Amino acid sequence: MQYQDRKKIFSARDVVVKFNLRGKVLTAVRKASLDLYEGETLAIVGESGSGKSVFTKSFIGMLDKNGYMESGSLALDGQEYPGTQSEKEWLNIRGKKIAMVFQDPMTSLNPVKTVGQQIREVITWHFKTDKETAKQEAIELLRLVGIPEPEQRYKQYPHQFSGGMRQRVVIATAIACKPRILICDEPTTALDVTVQAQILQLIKELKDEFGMSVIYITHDLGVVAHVADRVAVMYAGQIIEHGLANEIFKDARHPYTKALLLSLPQLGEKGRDLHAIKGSPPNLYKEIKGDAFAPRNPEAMKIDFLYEPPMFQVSDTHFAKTWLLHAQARPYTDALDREGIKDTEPLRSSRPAEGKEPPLLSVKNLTVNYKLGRRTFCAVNDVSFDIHAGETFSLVGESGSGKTTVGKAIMKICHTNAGEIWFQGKQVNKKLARNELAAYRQAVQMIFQDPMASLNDRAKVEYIISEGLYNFKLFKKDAERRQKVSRAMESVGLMPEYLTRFPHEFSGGQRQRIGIARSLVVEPSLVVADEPISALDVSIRAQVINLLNRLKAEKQLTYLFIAHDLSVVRYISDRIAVMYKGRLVELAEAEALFRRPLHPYTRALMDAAPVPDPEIERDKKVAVYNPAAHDYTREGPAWLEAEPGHYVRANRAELADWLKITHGRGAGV
Amino acid sequence: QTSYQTEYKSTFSGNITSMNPYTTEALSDYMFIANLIDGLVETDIYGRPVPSLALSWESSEDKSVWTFKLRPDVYWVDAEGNKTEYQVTAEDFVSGLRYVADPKNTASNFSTIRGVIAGLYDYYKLLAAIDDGEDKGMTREEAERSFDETVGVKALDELTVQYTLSASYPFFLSFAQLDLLLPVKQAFLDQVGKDFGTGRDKLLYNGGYYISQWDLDKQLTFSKNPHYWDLDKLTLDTLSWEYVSDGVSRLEMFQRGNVTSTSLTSEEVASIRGTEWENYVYLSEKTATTYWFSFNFATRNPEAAAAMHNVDFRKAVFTAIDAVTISAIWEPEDPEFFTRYTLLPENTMFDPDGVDYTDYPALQPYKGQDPFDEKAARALMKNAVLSLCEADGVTLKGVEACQVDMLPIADFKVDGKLPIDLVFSSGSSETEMKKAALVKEMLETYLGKEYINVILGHSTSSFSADVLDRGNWDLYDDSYGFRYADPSANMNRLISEYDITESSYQVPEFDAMVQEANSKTDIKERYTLFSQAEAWMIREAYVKPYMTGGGSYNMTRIVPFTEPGGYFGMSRYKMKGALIQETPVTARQHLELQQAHEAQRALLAQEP
Amino acid sequence: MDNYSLQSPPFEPGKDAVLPQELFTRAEFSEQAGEDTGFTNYSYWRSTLNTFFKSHLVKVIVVLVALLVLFTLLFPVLTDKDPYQVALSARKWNLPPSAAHPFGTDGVGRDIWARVWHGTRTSLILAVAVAVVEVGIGVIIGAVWGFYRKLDTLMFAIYNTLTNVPSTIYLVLIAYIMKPSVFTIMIALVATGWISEARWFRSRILALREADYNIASICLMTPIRRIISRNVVPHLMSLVIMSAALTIPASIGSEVFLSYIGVGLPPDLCTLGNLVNQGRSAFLVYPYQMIIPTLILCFITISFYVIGNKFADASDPRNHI
Amino acid sequence: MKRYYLSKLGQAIITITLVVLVVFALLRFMPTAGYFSKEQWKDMSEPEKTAYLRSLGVLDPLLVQLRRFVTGLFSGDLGRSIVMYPNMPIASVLGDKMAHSLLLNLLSWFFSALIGMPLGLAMASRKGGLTDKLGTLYVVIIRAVPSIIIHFFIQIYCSRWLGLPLLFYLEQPISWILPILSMSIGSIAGYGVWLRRYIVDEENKDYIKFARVKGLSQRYIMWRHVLRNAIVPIAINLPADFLLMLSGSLVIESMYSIPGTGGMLIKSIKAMDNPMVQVLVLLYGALSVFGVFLGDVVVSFVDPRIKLVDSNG
Ligand SMILES: Nc1ncnc2c1ncn2[C@@H]1O[C@H](COP(=O)(O)OP(=O)(O)OP(=O)(O)O)[C@@H](O)[C@H]1O
Ligand SMILES: Nc1ncnc2c1ncn2[C@@H]1O[C@H](COP(=O)(O)OP(=O)(O)OP(=O)(O)O)[C@@H](O)[C@H]1O
Ligand SMILES: [Mg+2]
Ligand SMILES: [Mg+2]
Repeated sequence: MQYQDRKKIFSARDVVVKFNLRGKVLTAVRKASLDLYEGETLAIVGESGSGKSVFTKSFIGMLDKNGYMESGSLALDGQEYPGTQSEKEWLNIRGKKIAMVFQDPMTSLNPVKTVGQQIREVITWHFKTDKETAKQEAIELLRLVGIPEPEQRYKQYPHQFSGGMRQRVVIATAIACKPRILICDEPTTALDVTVQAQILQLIKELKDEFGMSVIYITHDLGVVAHVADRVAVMYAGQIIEHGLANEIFKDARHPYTKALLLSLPQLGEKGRDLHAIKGSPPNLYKEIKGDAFAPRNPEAMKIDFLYEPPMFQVSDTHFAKTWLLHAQARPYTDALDREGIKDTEPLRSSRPAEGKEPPLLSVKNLTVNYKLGRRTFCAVNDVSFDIHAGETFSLVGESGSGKTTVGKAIMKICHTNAGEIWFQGKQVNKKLARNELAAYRQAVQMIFQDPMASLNDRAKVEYIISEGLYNFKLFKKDAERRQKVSRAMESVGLMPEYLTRFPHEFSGGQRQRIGIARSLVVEPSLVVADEPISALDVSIRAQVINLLNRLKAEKQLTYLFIAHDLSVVRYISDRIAVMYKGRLVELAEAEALFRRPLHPYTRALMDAAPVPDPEIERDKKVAVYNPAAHDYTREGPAWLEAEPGHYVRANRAELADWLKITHGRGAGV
Repeated sequence: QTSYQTEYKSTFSGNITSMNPYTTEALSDYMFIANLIDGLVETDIYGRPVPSLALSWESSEDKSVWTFKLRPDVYWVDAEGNKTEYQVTAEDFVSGLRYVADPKNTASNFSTIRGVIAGLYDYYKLLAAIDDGEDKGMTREEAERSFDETVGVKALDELTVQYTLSASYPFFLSFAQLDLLLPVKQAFLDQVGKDFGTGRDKLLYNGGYYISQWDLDKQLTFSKNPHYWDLDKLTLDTLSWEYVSDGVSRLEMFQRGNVTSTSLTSEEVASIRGTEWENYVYLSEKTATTYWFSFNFATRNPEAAAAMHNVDFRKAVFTAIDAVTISAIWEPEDPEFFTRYTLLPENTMFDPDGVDYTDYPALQPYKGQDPFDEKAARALMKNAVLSLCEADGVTLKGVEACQVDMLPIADFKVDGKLPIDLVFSSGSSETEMKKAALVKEMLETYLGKEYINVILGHSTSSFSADVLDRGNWDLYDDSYGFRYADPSANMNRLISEYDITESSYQVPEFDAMVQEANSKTDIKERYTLFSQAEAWMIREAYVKPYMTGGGSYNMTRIVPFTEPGGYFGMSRYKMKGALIQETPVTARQHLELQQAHEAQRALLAQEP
Repeated sequence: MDNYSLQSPPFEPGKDAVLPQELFTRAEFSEQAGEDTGFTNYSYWRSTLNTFFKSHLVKVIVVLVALLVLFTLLFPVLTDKDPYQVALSARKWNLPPSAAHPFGTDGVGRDIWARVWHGTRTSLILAVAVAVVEVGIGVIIGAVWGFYRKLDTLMFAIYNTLTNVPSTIYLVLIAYIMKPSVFTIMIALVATGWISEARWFRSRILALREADYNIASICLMTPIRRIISRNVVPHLMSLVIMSAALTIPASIGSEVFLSYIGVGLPPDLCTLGNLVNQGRSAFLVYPYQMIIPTLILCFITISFYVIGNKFADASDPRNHI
Repeated sequence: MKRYYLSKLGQAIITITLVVLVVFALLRFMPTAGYFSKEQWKDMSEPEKTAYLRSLGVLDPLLVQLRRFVTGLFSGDLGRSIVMYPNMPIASVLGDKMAHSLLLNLLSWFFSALIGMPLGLAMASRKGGLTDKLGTLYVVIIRAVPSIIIHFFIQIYCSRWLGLPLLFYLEQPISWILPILSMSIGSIAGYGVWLRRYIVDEENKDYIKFARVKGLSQRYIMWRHVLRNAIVPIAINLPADFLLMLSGSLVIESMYSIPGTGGMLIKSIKAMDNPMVQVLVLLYGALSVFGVFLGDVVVSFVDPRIKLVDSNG
């Protein structure tokens, strides 16, 4: 279909949104423009803080009280409506014409009203339908979004629904008035990959059924590939490039888009650094001159620092805002093309010496129970694995499967109810003498998920990094400590001058690097990294992954890497264990696992993980893992070795079946 | 003729603790009891004893046995004003005393009569000892049964009651008006038990009124007893009291006509100055209560202890206290009004010749003579210092430096040198604190800061616990009511042994004088000896009387001198005969009536 | 990064199509600059103070309070007027304000000007001491309580008992055991107040305790003591200041109440509570005896209340981005 | 559920027992001399003093006293007052007084909710506006100025300007106005400021934003979504507030001479009326503990999320 032929139903022009914040003015959206065509799904991608949410919120007057749309125009069906309407006028647009779904389904519903009431009220409000009819419509909507037994569910409260179900309810509410446009603001970020796939599917179906246009906001390029007809890339409050999904993924023009795609770990080659984007996203308080991305772009031209580029047209549907497309930049781009994409550096391999030495860490039949009121909840159930010195061992699984708990148990910051943990031939999950504990603590360190939460904001970076040195008395003279600290800073790519700053003066990626420096300065041998990149912006994930890989080689580290994102895991790990509801279901060499995933849960997980390629994603069907499908009546499951080094939790019968199904199956990527 | 109102309206503050006639504490309680229950004798408007439930009485030659003939056909009434089956009999008076004599019943004021009625105190102590678990060779029941033989009260017949006293008491009639000698019906007492007096139906009435309404801490109403023996004299139909806790509103209530009379603080008087209300303010009569200062000879403060035994020091302190200025706290306009420099009150006791006790020659140098003298005080102080100090003139003889613990009211160091530290203890009401501040200032200014340093100790919770029980004072300000018409009422309480001031002094001379005075039955002789003893006490500076009690600014609608008069007993609280006029009594009217009344009384006093 | 001068005009597409070719060459790349784009020189305290002092009301109040505090603290040095100096002549009692006695004299001729400032001084010292001690104890105990779950049973028993026993009981008892004094009343107020503060801080600390940076410190074997002092308490500093500021009017209020019921304070001591209550009885005739201390008292309480609340607003991390 | 109630009840009983024991022990520290007035202390001889103390029951050993108190309680006898209302049964004294306190408190509670809630609502919905500013000024003054002073001025001036009675009379409803006004003036501010705070908190929540996105009007959202949630934290305290009304108000009741329970505790402590203190402490303790418990129950009705399970702090 020709895109130009489609009807344009919405357009935003030169929108500028500012916020008053504690006396300063912050420009969140800087002259962003956007068109939306009938029946399409437009994905807006961009990292955190780039203004995606603010931009789209301004379409329906939902800016926070301290924000205002300074200039720009909005038009729906060719009819312009000013962005600064009275609350009353917005009511005609919201819900009825443009609906929105937020990121967190846990907080989007009023906890004290039934789900049914909350859907019904939209219908009665907008169409003045009588209650009974509205109720029927609401039940119908619940059925439509795939909620079983909608009549019963209608009467229930939000807390009785799971996250995915709640997001379905939210979507049902949003589409209750059959809006023209549905804005989905990262509707799946808070959900598991497997659930995410289902929600994406649902949105696709509903779009077709209702003939809506969808604006889909995300920072996950994989998701984009899955849902989007067209993609707009946002950076520092501007749309810097937009075009059809294929055009963006295959023919990106803006250096930021290009770099972003290159840095995806899915594209990474084991044993080589990822393509990383340097630096960190700009601070919106400051005036941004020229191309906002220029300071981070090693190939930036002088003009990028000077003038803001205009939007250049690449094709009928593809536009990019970069000077590289200017006619005069031809010589420069040609030169760049000749250079080609520079290959990244190879990593020094530190593959462990296989099997000979005893494992560095050995977890045997670990069980951890939590008390929830009077019930006990088994977060980790009979988990065993070994980690050998020098390897990267990954633990994957959906949220709540107990990965973090395993990590914490190893770190000795959580109790263990049964099982043993051995480290370097000593059992550690028992009361240790002070010096033993100190030795263990020094040898095993942790890297945390959320860089915002893992640094103490009230201490200087110097203290934060020195903390371990003080506690383990790793220096003789203070000068020695200072030297160690500076070296740690340098090793994570930060300047020693930053030592006197406080953590809040750093961006997320920098903070994560400080966290890494803090752990590594005490020279541990095992590092537990609990989702160290999942809270980071897409543009800086690669930095951190590279850093972790490089440090591992340099310092002969062993990693226990916890993640829920298979794409990263595949790139980084030597061996992978898959966890489901507190149990290990599969464990194998990374490549072996991807080549031949056996357990249906592993397979579902792999299927669900979105791949940044529209062609693959477009007609992907997602298999849902159904734990009830196992037939354990005759024989209970056991930890079986399917192939050498490849373990799976199954009974013999089903294992045989799985081996048949997966025979010769290639990896999805 | 002027028409009079028939309702008396008043207020009360604090809680009415009980209507048990024997355990009353506060003056307001007397007000209630007096109108509910009659005793043997009452007083007329001039304060002279007249028959009440006793129609007549006689005493033995030595005034130690008194026999009262009761009025017949008087019945107890209940809380609805109905006559009960119970007649008032002689046995009721015996029951009353029996009740009082039982330590379990904790009659207040027991001390007033414990020594008067023969055998009473021994009986009390016997029961108390048994309660304490001491072995007295008998059970409590047996001991109780001994009452009739051992205690000096007897029902000779149904309407004759006889009191046998421990000694000669020519003034026993003023005892006969006391709450402790009120009658009670034993049968009723047995029936209500512990509840006696705790509710309006937990009491029987034989007085002018019965309690017709009693809302705890809010409202109390008395209605006229239709079966009262002296019904004609009851001018008022109802007496009512309302709970008011704040002084400010009471004046306002009077102005709005919500109360019949009120007292005013000097500030309130100032606030109505210039308004019509000013005309109604008069100073009420002084009472028989006297305020005095005294020392604590058993103090733990060694400096004060040493100084106190020096008579010059005591005199110096007492001479430096300016009573006129102190009473200005209450009455800034006419402070002299309240001063009194004798221990016993004037205008209360007259010898058969009509001579006032305080006019006896021994008291001449003191009555009406303000002893305050700045110069003399200073001179006395210097004298005292000379004999108290070592040659260096600052070190006190025989006094070691030490820490004096008078917690919770004071805690300080003494150095054994001048100035002498002296703890003045007082309560924490506003006026008491003002007074204390003044006394401190006076002593330090007039005697010199180099000689004396007054430490103020204010008791905030319980004076008995904070000060008296622990002996936490050097100097304090004390007051006594006067309970019956004889100097012994106060003098007996001042002897070394009795030591009512808790002063721990030894005054054998005084003791001897009092003992001698007590032995006289002739009034003139008694008065002469007592007045000499009193003069000795004042001269030796053991006590310093300085102010009268009572006497406050008042406004009232009650026509003055229509109620029973007198200084003692319950009668003066009776509302019998009171006339209440529409408009408040003006000061002028009050003055005129007062003069007329006094003239009349003087006239009556002349009568044989 | 500023290789190019700022004077150059902004580019407007279309206006002039040809740009200097020189601009289309590679610019020097500095990793440092890339890192620095994200730099904010935000500081929590600076930002808090900036917002706090943004309001003119706050500026005025802070200045006035500072002056008042300074004046009352220095008062005994500035003047030799004795607040306890009684006049032995009744004519000098209850004088209205005049040159000699700016606020008049009271019922026994004491100078109200001197009394009021001494009273303010005592009350302020008392209130500040109570605030500091109470909040101090609250933070420390709250921190320990928050970190040691085992203390819960004990501490909740103490909490329930203390909050359910009317504080008057302690006050009366303390008054029996100790001499009524500023110190006594401080002990009494602290004795009843610390537990609520501790509980409040405990709940804050529970939220902070599970923070990743504390877990990181545990992994690095930082002793609990140092975790509390370096990680936790600094985060509570703004709350500490706020609750101290809010405790001040509360303590002054308690002092007025306690002197109303006549417990704890030496009744002849100059404090605002005593002055107000003494002035109350004379209010109808000599209104100034009550109004002057009342005004000062209200000024202090309102000021600290406003300061506390504004500070709470300014320091609330939710208002910081 | 039943288990939950029982365990809560058990905790409550333990707390109250502890409180009563502590108070009981504390009271026995008081010097017995405090039972005598200055006059009594001087007039009474030793045997009289002893007899007096014995009659008050304070000479018995601690355990005997405790047993007497406890057995009395279990047989439904609260005992008799010893000092304040000698020999009067405490139950009947308190019964009368509580009726008064309850009447006035109920009215003032009604009145303050009636004014305070709309005030909070108005302040929250016009946040930053004039209503909000005036409301805040009011709250600041009420919160910061000691209540005694405020009550004092209300009594003096309002009674004069409005010509209202100075004291409270049960029969004259017009005389209830000032005490109720005094009682409400603080709680109006309380309700106002808390409701405002809760509303503002709620308004920042995602589900309110989502409701706005649905196109519902501000008004509708306020009434159907925000209020319902903002009431929850207020509802928690309602039962406790309600029950503690029985304890009256010291200052106001004394100013207007209301024969309520206000100040009973303080007075009886100062008077050392031990049986009275014990009963009051027991009562107030029980009321507040029970109030908290009822609060949980009430909230479990208002808020469907809350199922009554154990939670501490
Ligand atoms: N109410 C507000 N007040 C001040 N600044 C705000 C406000 N809301 C958003 N901002 C700022 O605007 C910028 C853009 O925010 P926005 O939420 O649109 O980012 P986003 O691209 O949606 O990021 P994310 O992926 O984290 O949702 C951010 O820097 C943010 O700090
Ligand atoms: N302190 C705790 N008390 C009670 N339950 C807990 C506690 N910590 C974790 N859990 C529960 O244990 C289960 C496993 O938690 P864990 O954090 O290990 O999961 P996870 O796999 O790391 O999930 P995620 O990907 O969300 O981090 C979850 O259901 C969680 O709710
Ligand atoms: Mg967003
Ligand atoms: Mg986790």
